[in-house]
Amino acid sequence: MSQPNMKSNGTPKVGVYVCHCGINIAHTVDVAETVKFAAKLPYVTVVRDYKFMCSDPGQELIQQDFRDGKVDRVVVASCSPLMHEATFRRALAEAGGNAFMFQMANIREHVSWVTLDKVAATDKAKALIAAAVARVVLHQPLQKTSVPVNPDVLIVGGGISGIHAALTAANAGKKVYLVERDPTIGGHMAKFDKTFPTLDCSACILTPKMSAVRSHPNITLWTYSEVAGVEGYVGNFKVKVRRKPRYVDEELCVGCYECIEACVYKKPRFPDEFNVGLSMRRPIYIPFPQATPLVAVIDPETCAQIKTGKCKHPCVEACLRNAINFDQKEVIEEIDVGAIILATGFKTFDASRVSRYGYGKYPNIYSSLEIERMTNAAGPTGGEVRLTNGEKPKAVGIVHCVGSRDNHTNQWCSRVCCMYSLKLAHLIKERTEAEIYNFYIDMRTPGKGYEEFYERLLKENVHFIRGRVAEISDWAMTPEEEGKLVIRAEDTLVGVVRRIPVDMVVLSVGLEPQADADDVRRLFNISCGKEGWFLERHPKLAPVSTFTDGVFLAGACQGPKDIPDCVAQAGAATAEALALIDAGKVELEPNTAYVLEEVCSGCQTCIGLCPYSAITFDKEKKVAVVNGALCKGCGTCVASCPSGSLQQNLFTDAQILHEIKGVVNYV
Amino acid sequence: MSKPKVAFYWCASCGGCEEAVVDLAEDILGVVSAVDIMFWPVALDFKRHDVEAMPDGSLAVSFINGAVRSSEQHEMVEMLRKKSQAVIAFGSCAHMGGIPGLANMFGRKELLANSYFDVPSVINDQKVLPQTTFDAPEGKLTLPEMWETVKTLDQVIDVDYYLPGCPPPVKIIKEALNAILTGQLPPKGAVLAPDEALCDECPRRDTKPDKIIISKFVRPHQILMDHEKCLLAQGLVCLGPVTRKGCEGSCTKASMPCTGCMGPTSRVVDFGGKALSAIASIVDAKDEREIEAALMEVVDPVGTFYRYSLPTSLLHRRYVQTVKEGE
Amino acid sequence: MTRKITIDPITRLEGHGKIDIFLNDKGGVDHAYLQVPELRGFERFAQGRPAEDMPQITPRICGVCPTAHHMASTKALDDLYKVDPPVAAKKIRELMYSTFFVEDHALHFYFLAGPDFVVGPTAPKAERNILGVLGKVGLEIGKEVIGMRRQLRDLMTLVMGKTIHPVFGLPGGISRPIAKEDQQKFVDAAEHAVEFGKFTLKIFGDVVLKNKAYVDAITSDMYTHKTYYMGMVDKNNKVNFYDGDIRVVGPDGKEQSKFPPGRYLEHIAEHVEPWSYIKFCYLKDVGWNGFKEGADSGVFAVAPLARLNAADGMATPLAQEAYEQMYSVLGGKPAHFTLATSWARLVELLYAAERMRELAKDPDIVDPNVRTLPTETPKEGIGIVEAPRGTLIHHYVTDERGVITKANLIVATQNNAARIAMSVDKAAKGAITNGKVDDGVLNLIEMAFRAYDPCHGCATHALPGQMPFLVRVYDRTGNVLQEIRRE
Amino acid sequence: MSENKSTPKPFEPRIVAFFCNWCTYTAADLAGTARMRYAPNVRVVRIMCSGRLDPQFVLTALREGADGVLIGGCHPGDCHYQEGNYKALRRFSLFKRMLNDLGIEPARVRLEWIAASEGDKVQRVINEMTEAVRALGPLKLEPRALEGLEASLSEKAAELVLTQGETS
Repeated sequence: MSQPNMKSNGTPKVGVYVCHCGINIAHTVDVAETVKFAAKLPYVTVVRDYKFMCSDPGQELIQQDFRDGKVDRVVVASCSPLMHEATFRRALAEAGGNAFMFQMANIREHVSWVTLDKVAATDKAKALIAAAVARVVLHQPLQKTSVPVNPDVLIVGGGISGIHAALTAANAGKKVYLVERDPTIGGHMAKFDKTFPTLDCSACILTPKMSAVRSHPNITLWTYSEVAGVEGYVGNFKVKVRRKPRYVDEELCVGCYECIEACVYKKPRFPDEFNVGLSMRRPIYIPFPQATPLVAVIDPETCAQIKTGKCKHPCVEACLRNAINFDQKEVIEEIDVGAIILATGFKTFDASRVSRYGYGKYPNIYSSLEIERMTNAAGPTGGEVRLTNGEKPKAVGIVHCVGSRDNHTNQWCSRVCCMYSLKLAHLIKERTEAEIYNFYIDMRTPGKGYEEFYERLLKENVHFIRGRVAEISDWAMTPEEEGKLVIRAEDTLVGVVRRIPVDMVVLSVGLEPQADADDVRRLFNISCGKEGWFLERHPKLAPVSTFTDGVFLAGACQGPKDIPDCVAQAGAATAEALALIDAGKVELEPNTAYVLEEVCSGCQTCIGLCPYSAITFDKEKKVAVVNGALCKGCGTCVASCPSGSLQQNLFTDAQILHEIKGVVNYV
Repeated sequence: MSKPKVAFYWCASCGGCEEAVVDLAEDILGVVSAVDIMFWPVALDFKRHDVEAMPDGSLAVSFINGAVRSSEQHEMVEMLRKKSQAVIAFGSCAHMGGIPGLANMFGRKELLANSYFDVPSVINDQKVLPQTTFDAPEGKLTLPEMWETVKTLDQVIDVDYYLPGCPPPVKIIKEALNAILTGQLPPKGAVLAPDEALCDECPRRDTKPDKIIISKFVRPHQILMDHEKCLLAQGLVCLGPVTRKGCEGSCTKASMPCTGCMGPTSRVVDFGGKALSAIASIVDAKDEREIEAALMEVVDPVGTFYRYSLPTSLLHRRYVQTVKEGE
Repeated sequence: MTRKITIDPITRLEGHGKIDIFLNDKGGVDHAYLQVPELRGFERFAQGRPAEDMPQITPRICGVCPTAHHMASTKALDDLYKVDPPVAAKKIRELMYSTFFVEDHALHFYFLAGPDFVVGPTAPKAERNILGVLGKVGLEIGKEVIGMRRQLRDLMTLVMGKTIHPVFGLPGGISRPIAKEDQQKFVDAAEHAVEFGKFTLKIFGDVVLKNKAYVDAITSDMYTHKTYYMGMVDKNNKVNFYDGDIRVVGPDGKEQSKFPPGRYLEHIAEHVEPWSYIKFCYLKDVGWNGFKEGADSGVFAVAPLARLNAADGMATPLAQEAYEQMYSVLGGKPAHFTLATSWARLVELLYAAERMRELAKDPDIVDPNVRTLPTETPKEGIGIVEAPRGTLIHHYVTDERGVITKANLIVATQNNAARIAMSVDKAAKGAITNGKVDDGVLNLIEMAFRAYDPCHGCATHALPGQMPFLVRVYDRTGNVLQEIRRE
Repeated sequence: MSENKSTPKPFEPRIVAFFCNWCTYTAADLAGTARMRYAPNVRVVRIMCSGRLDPQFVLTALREGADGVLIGGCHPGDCHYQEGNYKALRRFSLFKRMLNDLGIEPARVRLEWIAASEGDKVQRVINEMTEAVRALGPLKLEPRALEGLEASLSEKAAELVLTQGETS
């Protein structure tokens, strides 16, 4: 291989450190062999192996060699750079070196963990080490640049997670923008009557937080709004928020309901979203009495005035404060924030997807969310659980794992169904004294006071049948089944197939990613896992971070969670955001592109290619100019530069070409 | 002090490089007075054994043009290499293989068959092919054998400098001669031309739009070119951005796109690969079909991006078993 | 037991011709073979390239006459796309082509053939080069020649982009028009060229024709072949380089055939010999009867003398004068004297200059409309021009996208190849007796084919034609008795 | 018995992969964490974005002795840098045509969109490609120069890129 650049570096002195990672690597890769091999590579002055390079003594090996002047640049062959690159760079820097005179060879994730054949694994490890050495020889000392962080925070989603995050950040003195798609905040929790296992009133604990949000001086609450665009990067995001017209002036409306009463539709006749269609509303409505903000909203799809323009619109006259304004237009708000917390939540599984359970086919089969509303004192039935004929059910079946733990629908466990099924069993029994049959696969009750709650239900003589329900029908085989819903399931404890006639069925539907989760993740430039939940940076060590710096996750958008976990995670996400903000500045990876001015021909090929408009044309010098602060280091412009006059720090053509030579011609 | 001795020599080339030297016109007299031309087949008398007799390194410089196609050419340039302190690959063919290098897309056997059997004007019922040795009634006649592969000069001998262009622009030749006469040569291996791309000196340069994004590439015969505006911006595949400057845009001045005869800058390792990358990148399409449509009129990627440089391409060509004629 | 003399390009480089002369025991010549030892296969690697690239690729066949290939190729594209260029484009193309002819013919006369005539075939070889010519005609004239050449080539660069390997030709026209303010440059250059043409003819008259030795040489049997002649003519059967029909006359000077370029395959065929890479063209309707003279042999000649033989005269007055004068001296048409080619070349030079002058003054050449956009789907195209060295044919077949699937190139020297081979053989037989070969003898042989100005670069897509020589005379055991080299 | 000596070692394809840091490289890590076994023939070069992929890299890999090249980028619309993968796709679409014209089998150079979560796809693609290239056999390229000069050529190439590598 050719001589590296002596002028700026002197003759390179490469230290190669091979990690055993306990036996994770050493079990498949012949470490001794790789050490022998590395010692023969050009410019290598030191080769060592160690059980755990990432441990302090491991790092100390590197630092000592550097201090002794034995090495001026380092290759560590161990795990993925995504895991420990930062660790070793820091170690090198602490020893007085430059953090970027470093390259990692990934011989664990990419070698020892995916290869059985020891010879092949060792051979591959050699190739990767040779490549890293060939490349690090050309590394240049680089400095990280840092940019100030905008202290404001954007929180997307006004469920319990978003609310908690917003209040926490606001209480820490940060300016918070809370954006909610629906006319009110509150999310799913606002729909519940009680929460498990304590059975304390959902509204009683949530609504104070909701009004706190409304009244908090540091919180700007935008409901009936959506994020329309996100630009920029960690510490400096530029966000566009689309505020849909609600045709009622938020400042003027006091939520007196006069306009609603006055509506030309004397009788409510449109399905009420908040009551999941169990009741009707008018075109102008307030979702529920504690809605925040307590402001009426007009549904353009159903309002005669908006649709036809031929309405006497008595609502307008009814409003003493002239809050109703049919000319309201959509508004785009533009804000700058330093951190973003996504708390966009979940949607419940559509039970009709499991046709054999008869949802939507037979009366008196409800989804758990519908029953939540029924049991809610403020709900459509005032808290009464009633059959369609108005009578109280005498027997109710609760079917667990509908749209969960099911290879035909969703594989995952939704984590909350067992507990809320127990809760509903309790509430229904309390209100109807009906016989309750729970059909479950396993009872999953981890969590403080959860198992105890299960015990309590057992004592309340709720029946538990272990087995997945095969079918629900109205097909009677015996007189007592006549006019009943018959639940057929195998009782796996007894080992017999049972037919249970009931009056009402509750399908405990699982949790799913929001329908538009994929669009949202693109908007914020983050990833989704296979199931569609937002992907955290690391499942254990960075559960609320994403691969996009400055964007954090809270609540069920990251995966099924119950309220305590959502709140906990919201707090964690907020803490991460605050840590970022209070640091005051973010360090940017110095892998930016740069122009070789003296040889740039000014062909301008690169300029249109930069997604961040980081490249401009200097009309005086007739050369392209890269704005290092805007450049994110993708390197597209470099690959496209026709005369090789654009390069990328840490990824120069020279470095990559040498890495290639190394990885192919390593012996 | 005696004048430096120089030699001009040609391999498989078209003679355009010699013409280019003649195009120095009046200046050629200046050159003749500054150096002793020991060897110039096209213009002056010379003797091979004179060259053979020269002490090694007695020639200051040999200018060699043309690609290398046969062992005989190889012998000759090797001898010149021995006799010369410096060898300069003169012109695109010696530098990068040139247009004859496109022959590397095919086997020699194909070339022969096509020329002596396939073309419509040939009448050759006995399938006669030229033979390397032939017994004429009066005695044995021989023809030299062509190599399977066209090679650049530096693929057969060590080369000190390169003079790019097809042919090298007179200005570049003059500057090179001056550099040699004044002993102001760059480090070995350099191309004796500015290391910037053509756009820098193209007369159309200032007409470039801020962003060059092409919705569909077109071929020169498909549009009426604007005679001022950047040709690439007009959707023509102009390789000016990829190609070394030095010609002052002789082709773009004539409203024809640059085809890259001056070769790449020193920072590019494969002309075709880089050219392709630059051209494809500025296409304004995102899905596969749109992209293919936008690039459809680039009907001949190899001939477009390796017009003069196929023998220097990193791929070079697939390995071919050298075949004897008639086999 | 025969002896073998090899006249070989000293460089032993492909592309230069190579002559093997076999002597019999009496020291006479059994046979002399002219071999052309390279093939570059342009016809093959044209395949797969877009047709519109051909005008830039094919000139690389020969850097001495790139303009000829460029024009033939461009005309083939017109035919391929069935598109008729605007008047201005046609005239500018012919203007450029005439300019090129003046420049190329001048180069040949003064630099290449000139030495033989001006300095003399038997003069010491050291003088027999351009410097010798200058010595004889004076340095002033030398400067004049160089200056003229530069002036013309600068104008060619202005319009064609490059002089060596032009780029301006496109199907349906040319890439850009001529600016009004530039027209005068062409007029001046043309006037200059006409004077230059006249005065070159004068030199030829003074130096050559006044010297009986040359006139005898020219007319000697050693340099004479009675063959067919081919050239392009306009509708009045006057010589034209850029456009027209192809006319063939027999050894008796009568028209044997006349056909448009599109029908060349009915009249021209190529013959292959195992001992040379060059292909030998012959008249299809006469047939190949070996390297023979006469009406029953398809062998024919192209290039200046052939063109004049094949035409009824020149289209411009001064050239017509010179034309008539030449034939009166040579004793009528057709002239079979190979060496008269150089004279004919000077007649053509004057014609080219006059034609250049006509076109330079034509107001049409500054018309901005120089392109007709092709609309037809391409299929097949043929383009023919007269290159300085003779008829040049480009023939392409493409797919519907205009990508070449077949290409056929027949170049001047191939058309002449058979006759050149005969000339060399005949000259050798005439010049070598009792096996004695000296420098003068070699030059006599060399003159025989140098007159054709053969471009083996074109012919085999190898190198242009001026060949340094090596002659080795072997004894029976193959030892070198005698070695003679020259430029 | 002497047969073992005479039979040459079975052909093991050498494949160089260029993986985008944000998707395919992460997915390959995931495959590792999940202990998915796959063919050891692929060696990964990490780049920040498939948009950084210069066709020169692929050509260099093949020249240096790789029998195949695999490029991994983010699914359309998922690019961490918004559009880098489209640029990769544009180059690739023209590049594969050129390789084909130069006689390089399409299966030797492959572009795949692999999301960070698709460790199993990394496994599948690498196994598929390894088998495909194995079936094609070694990619034999003509040496670019006569004996001895080949080395100095690649030296030269290296020098060229080096001189510019210095300029940071």
